[in-house]
Amino acid sequence: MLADLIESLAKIVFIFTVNVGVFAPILGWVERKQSAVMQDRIGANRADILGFTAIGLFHSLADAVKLLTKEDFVPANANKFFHTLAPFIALVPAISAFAIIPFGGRYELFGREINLVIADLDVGILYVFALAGLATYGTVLAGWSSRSNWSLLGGLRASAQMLSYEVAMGLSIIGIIIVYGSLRLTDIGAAQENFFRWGIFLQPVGFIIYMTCAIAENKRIPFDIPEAESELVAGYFTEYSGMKFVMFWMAEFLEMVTISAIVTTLFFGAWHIPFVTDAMLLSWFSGFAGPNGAAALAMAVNIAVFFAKVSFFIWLQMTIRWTLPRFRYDQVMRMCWKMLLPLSLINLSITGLVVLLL
Amino acid sequence: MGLKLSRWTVTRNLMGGKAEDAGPERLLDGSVILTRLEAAVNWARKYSFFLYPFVTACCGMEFMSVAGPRYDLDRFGAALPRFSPRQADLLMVVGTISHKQAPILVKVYNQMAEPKWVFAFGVCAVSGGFYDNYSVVQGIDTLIPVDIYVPGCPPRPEMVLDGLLLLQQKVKQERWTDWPRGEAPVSRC
Amino acid sequence: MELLIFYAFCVGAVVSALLMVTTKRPVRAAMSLVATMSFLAGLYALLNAHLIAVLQLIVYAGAIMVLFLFVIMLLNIEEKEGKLAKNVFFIQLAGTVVVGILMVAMVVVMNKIGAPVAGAAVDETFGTTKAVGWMLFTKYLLPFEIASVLLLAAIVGAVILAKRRIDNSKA
Amino acid sequence: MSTTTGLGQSPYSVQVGVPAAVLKAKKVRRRLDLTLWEKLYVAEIVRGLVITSKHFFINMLGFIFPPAGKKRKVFTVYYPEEKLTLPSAYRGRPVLVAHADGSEKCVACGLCEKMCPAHAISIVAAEKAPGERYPARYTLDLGRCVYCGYCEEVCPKEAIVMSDEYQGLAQGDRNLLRFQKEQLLRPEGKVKTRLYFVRRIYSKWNY
Repeated sequence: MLADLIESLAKIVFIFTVNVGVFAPILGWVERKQSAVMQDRIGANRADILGFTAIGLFHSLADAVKLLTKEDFVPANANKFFHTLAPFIALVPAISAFAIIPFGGRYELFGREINLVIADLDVGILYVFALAGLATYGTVLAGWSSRSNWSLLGGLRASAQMLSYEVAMGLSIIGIIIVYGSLRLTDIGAAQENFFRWGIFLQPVGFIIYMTCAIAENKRIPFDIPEAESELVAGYFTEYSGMKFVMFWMAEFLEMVTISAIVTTLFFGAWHIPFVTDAMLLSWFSGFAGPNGAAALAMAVNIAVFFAKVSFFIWLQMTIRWTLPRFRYDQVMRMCWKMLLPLSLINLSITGLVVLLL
Repeated sequence: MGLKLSRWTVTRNLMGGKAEDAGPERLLDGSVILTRLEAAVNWARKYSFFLYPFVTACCGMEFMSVAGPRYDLDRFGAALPRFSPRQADLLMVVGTISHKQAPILVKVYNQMAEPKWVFAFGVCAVSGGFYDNYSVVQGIDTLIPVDIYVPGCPPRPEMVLDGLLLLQQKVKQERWTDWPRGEAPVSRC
Repeated sequence: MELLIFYAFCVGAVVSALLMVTTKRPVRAAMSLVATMSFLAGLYALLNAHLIAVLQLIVYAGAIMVLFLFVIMLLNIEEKEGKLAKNVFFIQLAGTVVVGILMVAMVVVMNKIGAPVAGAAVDETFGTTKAVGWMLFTKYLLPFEIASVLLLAAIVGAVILAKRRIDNSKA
Repeated sequence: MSTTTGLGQSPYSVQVGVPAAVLKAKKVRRRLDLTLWEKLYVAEIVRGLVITSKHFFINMLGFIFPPAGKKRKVFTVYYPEEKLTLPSAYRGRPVLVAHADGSEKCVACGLCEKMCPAHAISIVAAEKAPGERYPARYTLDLGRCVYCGYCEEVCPKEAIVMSDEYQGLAQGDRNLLRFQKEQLLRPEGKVKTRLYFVRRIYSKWNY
């Protein structure tokens, strides 16, 4: 009992540190620096501590400190309770969605079977969709409670967009679920041990639809109409300043990490290295590290591989964000209901047929 | 604590009220901890300006060139334009401000959250430039407090960067007792 | 531990449901309903019915309530005093009578059916997605399809209502 | 109908004298019909992503292994450390030209003051000796100056020219932008190239 508690606590602390402590602040820097490098410029590099600039990494720190000490503003006519609540509602699902994502395999360590996932739920991926549905409230409430026309329009657009894309996103995933026959993400991860059984080879269309829908769900740039700067000042968080504004930002970054993790788990072999199975890793390491050391090393390799893949997809999302221009609102809606939804339905039925026939 | 800013009530938590009733901070002015903290916060503020580009005229082109890859405003940490005044720190007034536009500018200034700075970009914003006539505001400092004046019609990107460096120097030496700066001196125009 | 969580969820569900009924502001009522749904989802999860819990969150809290909020926000419904405020006493009386009758009926029905067996044995697969899906597509296929036909009718009706255009030629 | 434009014709009625074939503009297809491949959109997005990521990787390589001797791909000017030399045609802030002994060339005729569209110049004239005028005070409000160069063009004594100076002009106080004669004076050697340039371009118009 106690050991279970310690194990799950350790996993929660690990994921929380990686997400909130490492990814959230660094992604702010990555976004700036990557856009700079892509646009043939230098990017932030002046902030220094004792003459040490760390390639502009301290600019993230400067931003954080500045926003913490910035005036926290609530408009006079706003609904104060919901105005304060909204950023939290936006942030919490983004953090807690990581609970079901496996970042490594199942290993025997000191006689305990350790499964590198916080909660190995039977409903698996559906949990992420549930949380994505709840994340809508953050934006909707933020838009409504500010009592500003820009915010309200942003909130309405956000809710419409997120609801619509949730449908196509859900349907795009079902193909993968049919193929692997499980909703449990650990099962799906374990099934991709063989390189040629990776989700991207079995469900390429599903991957494209999921990626599109996930970026739309995250409201990042080709789909950032809820916060379209040229139309709606800053959309649903127009009236937010200081730390609350940063919480929306952080939620966006964390959701990006979650999307990358899900894509990695479902389509790109989770924690597996191509052509290397977990058993092979164990047998290699047990040659010099003993059974426990081998398990620990294999775990470390798994985690490293998983986060390397996650980093790649974060890079990909950043590249998409700094390459494509924004869609119009009607284009976004048309794309969802007239392209992605039928496409995912076709994909789903073809997958079902093939699985049935084989 | 609330301070009435035209129609918005502003809550202040960290800034500690108006400048005149900041007694304890004045007493502790020389204290080590407060100065160190102040220095750290000022360091952060100086490298993290979120701009509000209030672009009304041809200087906007030069503003784009400053922000673009050639001169790259992002090097100084001032690259993120926020089009909501709540989130912006630095109000860049770029271009001619006519009397019709003056109330809008004042409103935007008043809507900005503390701490805030104002940057007069180009001759028209500094003094009205050669629009010495009935319709143009003769310098935005007749409406709102301005921190940095950058002359030029339009200014070279280097001049703007000079101004930004000067503003960084100014922010570095600021005291918490300088804040909040509050309402624009002209609230109706 | 589980009991504690159960009671916390129960209290939360009841309180937020009461809040939903008593508050006069539409958005607050909607958000209270969302909270109720979430607490109910928690209760389902405690009952080992993970799929139902998640579906509760996705469908009710995630989709339907967002649409409610959407409508409330679009129409910008203000807080209003009810028109029926004059006849409050009679309404309260009527409400009490109706609730009383319902309670009595419920007690009668429950006596007839018999209380659920405490601690009924459930096997491993109870409440899993596979088990629920199997039941849904074999034993309960007909009710499932009938429900879907009902939804289809609702969708068609919605489309017809939304499609209605003002025809100038007839007017 | 003649085939050439005559000198007497207005430049706006050029169409009269030009054959119709010359004027025929290339037809711009505003509504491009996308091919099916382009309509699929995914391939085109990938093409765009390839372009941007090509820049990304080339620049990253350039950062990690700076190419020796070659010009760097990233063409950002590191301003406070790295400064551009501007061509002599560039109109920086106006300066007064000084004689070798440090006295100004300006004779306070007031032409620049009259000419200045922004009313940036104000001169208080005085006499050194009978008949020999000089500006007792020469104020140039850089907060108004629009760098048009009319003062330089109109000056009969080559006493005011546009220099290549652009640094240190940003100020925290508008009054500091009001430059006095002492701040404006520059020795003739410093603005020599600009003086030659001015003579060359204005001589073309036979002033």
